[in-house]
Amino acid sequence: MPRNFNHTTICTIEKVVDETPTVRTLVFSDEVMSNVLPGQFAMVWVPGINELPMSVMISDEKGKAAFTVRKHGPSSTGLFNLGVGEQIGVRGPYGNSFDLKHGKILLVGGGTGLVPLMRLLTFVEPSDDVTVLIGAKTKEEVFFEDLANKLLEKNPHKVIVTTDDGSYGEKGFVTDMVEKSVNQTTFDGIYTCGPEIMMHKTVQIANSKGMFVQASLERMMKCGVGICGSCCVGEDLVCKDGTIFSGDHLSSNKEFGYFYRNKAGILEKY
Amino acid sequence: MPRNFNHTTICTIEKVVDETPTVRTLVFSDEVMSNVLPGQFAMVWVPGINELPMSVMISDEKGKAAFTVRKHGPSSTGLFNLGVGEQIGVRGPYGNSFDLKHGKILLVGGGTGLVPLMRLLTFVEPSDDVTVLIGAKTKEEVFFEDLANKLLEKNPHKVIVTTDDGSYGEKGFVTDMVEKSVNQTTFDGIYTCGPEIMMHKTVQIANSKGMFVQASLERMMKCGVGICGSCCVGEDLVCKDGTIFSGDHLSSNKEFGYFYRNKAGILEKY
Amino acid sequence: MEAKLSTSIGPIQLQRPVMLASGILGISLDVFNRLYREGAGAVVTKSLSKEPWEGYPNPTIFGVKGGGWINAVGLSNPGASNFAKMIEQNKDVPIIVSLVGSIPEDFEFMVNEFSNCNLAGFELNLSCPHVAKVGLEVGDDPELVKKIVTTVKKSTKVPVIAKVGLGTTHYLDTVGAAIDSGIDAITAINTVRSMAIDTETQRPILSNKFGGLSGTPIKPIALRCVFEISSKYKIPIIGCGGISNWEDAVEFFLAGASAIQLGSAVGDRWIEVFNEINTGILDYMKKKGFSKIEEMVGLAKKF
Amino acid sequence: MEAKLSTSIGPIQLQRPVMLASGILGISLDVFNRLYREGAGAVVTKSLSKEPWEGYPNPTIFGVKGGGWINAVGLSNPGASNFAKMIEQNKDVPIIVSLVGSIPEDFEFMVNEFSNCNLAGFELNLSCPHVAKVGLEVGDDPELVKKIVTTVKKSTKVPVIAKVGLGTTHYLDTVGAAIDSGIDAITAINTVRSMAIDTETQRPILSNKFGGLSGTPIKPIALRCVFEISSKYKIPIIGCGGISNWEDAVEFFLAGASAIQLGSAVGDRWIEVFNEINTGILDYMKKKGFSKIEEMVGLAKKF
Ligand SMILES: Cc1cc2nc3c(=O)[nH]c(=O)nc-3n(C[C@H](O)[C@H](O)[C@H](O)COP(=O)(O)OP(=O)(O)OC[C@H]3O[C@@H](n4cnc5c(N)ncnc54)[C@H](O)[C@@H]3O)c2cc1C
Ligand SMILES: Cc1cc2nc3c(=O)[nH]c(=O)nc-3n(C[C@H](O)[C@H](O)[C@H](O)COP(=O)(O)OP(=O)(O)OC[C@H]3O[C@@H](n4cnc5c(N)ncnc54)[C@H](O)[C@@H]3O)c2cc1C
Ligand SMILES: Cc1cc2nc3c(=O)[nH]c(=O)nc-3n(C[C@H](O)[C@H](O)[C@H](O)COP(=O)(O)O)c2cc1C
Ligand SMILES: Cc1cc2nc3c(=O)[nH]c(=O)nc-3n(C[C@H](O)[C@H](O)[C@H](O)COP(=O)(O)O)c2cc1C
Ligand code: FES
Ligand code: FES
Repeated sequence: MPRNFNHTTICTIEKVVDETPTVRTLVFSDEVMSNVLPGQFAMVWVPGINELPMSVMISDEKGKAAFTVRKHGPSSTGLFNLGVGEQIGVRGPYGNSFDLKHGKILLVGGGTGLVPLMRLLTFVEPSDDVTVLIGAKTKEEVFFEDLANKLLEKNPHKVIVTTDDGSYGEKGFVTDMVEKSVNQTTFDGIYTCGPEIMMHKTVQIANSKGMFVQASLERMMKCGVGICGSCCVGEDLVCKDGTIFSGDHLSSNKEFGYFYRNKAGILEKY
Repeated sequence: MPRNFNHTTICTIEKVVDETPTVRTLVFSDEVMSNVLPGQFAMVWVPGINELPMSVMISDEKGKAAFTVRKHGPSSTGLFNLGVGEQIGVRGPYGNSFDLKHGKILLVGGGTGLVPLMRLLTFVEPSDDVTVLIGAKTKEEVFFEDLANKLLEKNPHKVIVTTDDGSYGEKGFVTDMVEKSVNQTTFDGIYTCGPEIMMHKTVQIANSKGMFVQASLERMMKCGVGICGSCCVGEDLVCKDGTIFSGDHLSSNKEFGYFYRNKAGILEKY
Repeated sequence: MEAKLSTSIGPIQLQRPVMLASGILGISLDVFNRLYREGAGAVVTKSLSKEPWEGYPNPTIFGVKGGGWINAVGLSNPGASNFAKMIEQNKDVPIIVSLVGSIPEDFEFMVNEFSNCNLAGFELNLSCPHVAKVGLEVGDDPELVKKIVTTVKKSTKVPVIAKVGLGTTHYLDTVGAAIDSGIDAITAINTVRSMAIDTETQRPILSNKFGGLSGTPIKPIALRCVFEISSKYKIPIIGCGGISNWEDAVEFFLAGASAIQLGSAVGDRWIEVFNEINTGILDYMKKKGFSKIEEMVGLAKKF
Repeated sequence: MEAKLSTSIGPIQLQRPVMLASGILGISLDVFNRLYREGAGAVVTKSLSKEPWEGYPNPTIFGVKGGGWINAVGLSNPGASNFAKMIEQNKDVPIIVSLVGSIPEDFEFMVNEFSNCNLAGFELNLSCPHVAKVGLEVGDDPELVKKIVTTVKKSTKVPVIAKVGLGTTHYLDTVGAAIDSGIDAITAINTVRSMAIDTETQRPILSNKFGGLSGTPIKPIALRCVFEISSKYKIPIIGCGGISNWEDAVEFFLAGASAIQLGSAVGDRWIEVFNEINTGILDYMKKKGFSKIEEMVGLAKKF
């Protein structure tokens, strides 16, 4: 029987990499997941614990993929705690993907929001001039800086880290750096993934400059396939219409940047 | 949704040809049925009446197929009585197909058993030397003689009709003519379809001469797909293992030529 | 001859016969507006309870290898009162509010919460197969069904539909009880209680173990129920279960349904599916010479 | 470690856990011999009645567009007495004779007809969903089930299995009634009552209108039933319904079945399917370190 992408496929964790004290990358073999488009996600079953939406992380080995997870509530902690040889279930890939422009590119990521951006970097052309902005609270939460530099080895590029407390890289919010960058350079494409406030600000800045921008949204997800409705934001369903939306579309969405729905589906303020 | 061959597809009868007072050919358009292998059959739904197994008859028009039905009990009479514009359902094609040898070929058919043989004729190569024996009770039951001649136009060939009462062609049983033919010629392949007694005799004759022979069997069929068991003959299921069986296989089948099962599945003598 | 897609389900008039089923994308007015604009004749909300419910932990749904879905979302919902507030602004969309509860008082309370809303109907969920004390556990008790329907009918002038499914008693008795108590229409069917086990980890996949099967696998079962209900009772029926194209929809009309609902097909084919099916039905009607949906309803029963 | 496919279903010992389901190719001893040779652990006959039955006119079966089959063969069969004569010569094959009837006396008569046959068991069909007065109409009446099982158990020393399905009462009550009356094992489930309508001719496709759904669509439902039965009762279970590969088979073992039956898969994949599934199960057992089927049975219940 051909693989049904909506049925969970069991994968065994082959390698665990500590990125920071609270972020780990779990590597596994799976042809389908190794070939997803940048921005696509999977529903990841942690048997006995929960199932979470996770962006699919790249791996440097062929036929492999990974998840980079931040330990947070019980579900993500369950995934975080898995060791080599333990099993997870994956279904998907789901969602659309970034529409990569060429020329001058700006990537703005925070935390595990960097995951889809790393995959996006594997799609740039050698002539693209790429700036990556990585935002973190503090030095020990910074990760993927080296990876970004390595992936951009052959490109004209800059990888700039900002920390809120100034313990590493530039001090300040990453969105301050976005502001600065767009004032200096006209970007052909801006791509952002991370905390919604950061994405909202980035989209506002880009929109005000008339630059092409896309953000990858996060919402509570039960099904991942456009059935349950839990991921709605305004009239959009993040899992199916997104997760990636363009700046012009987002500018007319009343909920983006302000509201999300909790597990019961009640609208709450960010 | 791609066509499910096991679900009935509705077709409209476009032409009706009277072959004899009790045999008619009903032509309809259907890409799948027009391309079946020689010997394959369909389950034909006559809405409100019954569903019958029918060999798929050729049509001279591309994309079309036909059924040639003899009016017998209520089901076949129901099909026989349909006119142009009326609808039938077809599912299939089902069953295996003749393994056509090349060189000297003998076809032995009786009644609507000629249907799969006519399709087989469309597969002969110009160099094949083909003899067609058509058996009938009496002159007015003879059909497909002209068609056979036409299909073999480019081949060295003979079409010989026998009638039990001698009212047309050679007088006698068609199996007498089989006997005669195999004594004169060493055939590379013998193919028979029609009344079981005729096929049984033909297979016996061919086997005794060590010539390759295949017969297309008929049994009560409910499902056509190897589920219901109604078509069993010995340990073979006609719909799935057949309908076409080779002479050597048939020689070890205790029921072929002697027994069949009625609608309740009780073994009866021919 | 002109063919029209409008239909009536007893007192409910719809411009188009293809509705959104309960629990599918059904928690936001913005989404309802979009679905209506994109072809849905009406939308049924997620089943609402007296209090907000978080539902079960994930996994709550997954695709069955052989087709279809199994879900045990656990009726997560924002609660009737929150929801009523949200849809008070509704003007255009025929919204049918689905309600779930255990006793007549639950339903009475919830119906009253919606008194300021512009609704096309209520749908009583008597058939969710995977949450204790509500849904099927109510539907399986025809006496309780009578009490609930009677109470709800007394509390509102809005048309009331009962949604039934396959439980542990005869669903036709549940239908009968609802009809005796004045129900306006029946939706048939809900998901069918099911499960799946992962052979690698050797455990049930859903956090709730059991869930409801939806999608193409249940179509033949749902169609049978619609045919049985329409053969036994004179009551408007909304067909639901495994409908994924116009042909399925027409089968349900021929079996006796006056409208149909789409659930899983929305996920499988996305929101375009409403207009695809509307168009398919219309083409079929033109080809066969029907001018109204009504003319098709129940035709297969004459054989 | 060595892994073995042998299994026991209460008093029934089988070399292989994959059986042929009733009604599938089940009318000829020659075919039984072939199936046994090709990997079936046991064969269940077509359900036999006191008198020969012709069954319904065609169409009696067809493939559902979305997958699976709907059949209403109408229990055509040569009758118990004719059949008993045919299988008197059986030596090797574990044959389980399926019986269908309306009253205890029907079953008693038939059981006695087989007194000269070498049988592995009887299976009482309490669950055919499309023939009046037998099958589900019997299974839906737990009191009648008690009488029938008690009578049959008194009439024979051969193990007796009850085959249940989804009817209009709770199948778990039917299971309970059968267990109370001394049944040796349960087969779950039969086909699920369904229908299909042709939109071109606007009529039901099967001559009987209603039929039973089998094949992949019903697997999640059947699995749920096996899990429910094994959770509620201590009784050997044979899983049946939509099994088409070794993974499905293992799911049923994990849910609590000691053996499984194949129906539709035989048509879909032909007779090779028995050995394909046997081999798949064996490979799985080796990989997971199971030496006996028994060790897997019901493992999913511990979560
Ligand atoms: C498309 C997408 C991609 C994601 N990619 C990553 C990633 O690569 N790395 C990473 O660490 N996290 C990612 N997340 C967030 C992740 O799914 C969890 O939400 C997050 O880890 C918090 O989980 P928790 O442990 O607090 O959940 P718990 O508090 O244990 O919550 C239980 C349930 O709620 C769900 N949930 C809670 N918050 C959210 C939320 N904001 N969005 C969606 N579901 C939620 C969880 O999935 C889980 O099913 C992604 C989310 C989305 C929607
Ligand atoms: C593979 C195959 C191909 C056939 N091809 C043709 C053909 O091209 N033209 C043609 O005229 N006939 C053909 N037949 C025979 C045809 O299916 C009917 O059996 C025959 O027409 C007699 O039908 P009836 O009207 O007497 O059926 P009724 O007496 O009305 O019987 C009702 C049912 O019994 C079935 N039935 C009765 N006898 C047989 C039988 N011997 N074999 C199978 N089913 C039976 C019918 O299909 C029908 O479902 C074929 C049969 C098979 C098995
Ligand atoms: C994820 C999901 C959630 C559902 N939630 C509800 C619900 O809250 N109330 C309800 O009555 N039915 C609910 N259903 C059942 C659907 O409304 C519908 O009856 C069922 O899915 C069959 O239709 P389908 O095959 O078109 O999906 C839900 C179904 C799914 C798949
Ligand atoms: C054509 C057909 C005939 C059947 N006849 C019987 C029968 O006589 N007795 C019975 O108990 N079950 C009968 N069944 C039900 C099967 O034994 C089995 O329970 C059902 O098909 C589900 O299994 P499957 O999904 O593997 O086919 C029949 C099924 C089919 C498809
Ligand atoms: S997660 Fe269910 S609709 Fe998006
Ligand atoms: S016709 Fe049913 S098995 Fe051959």
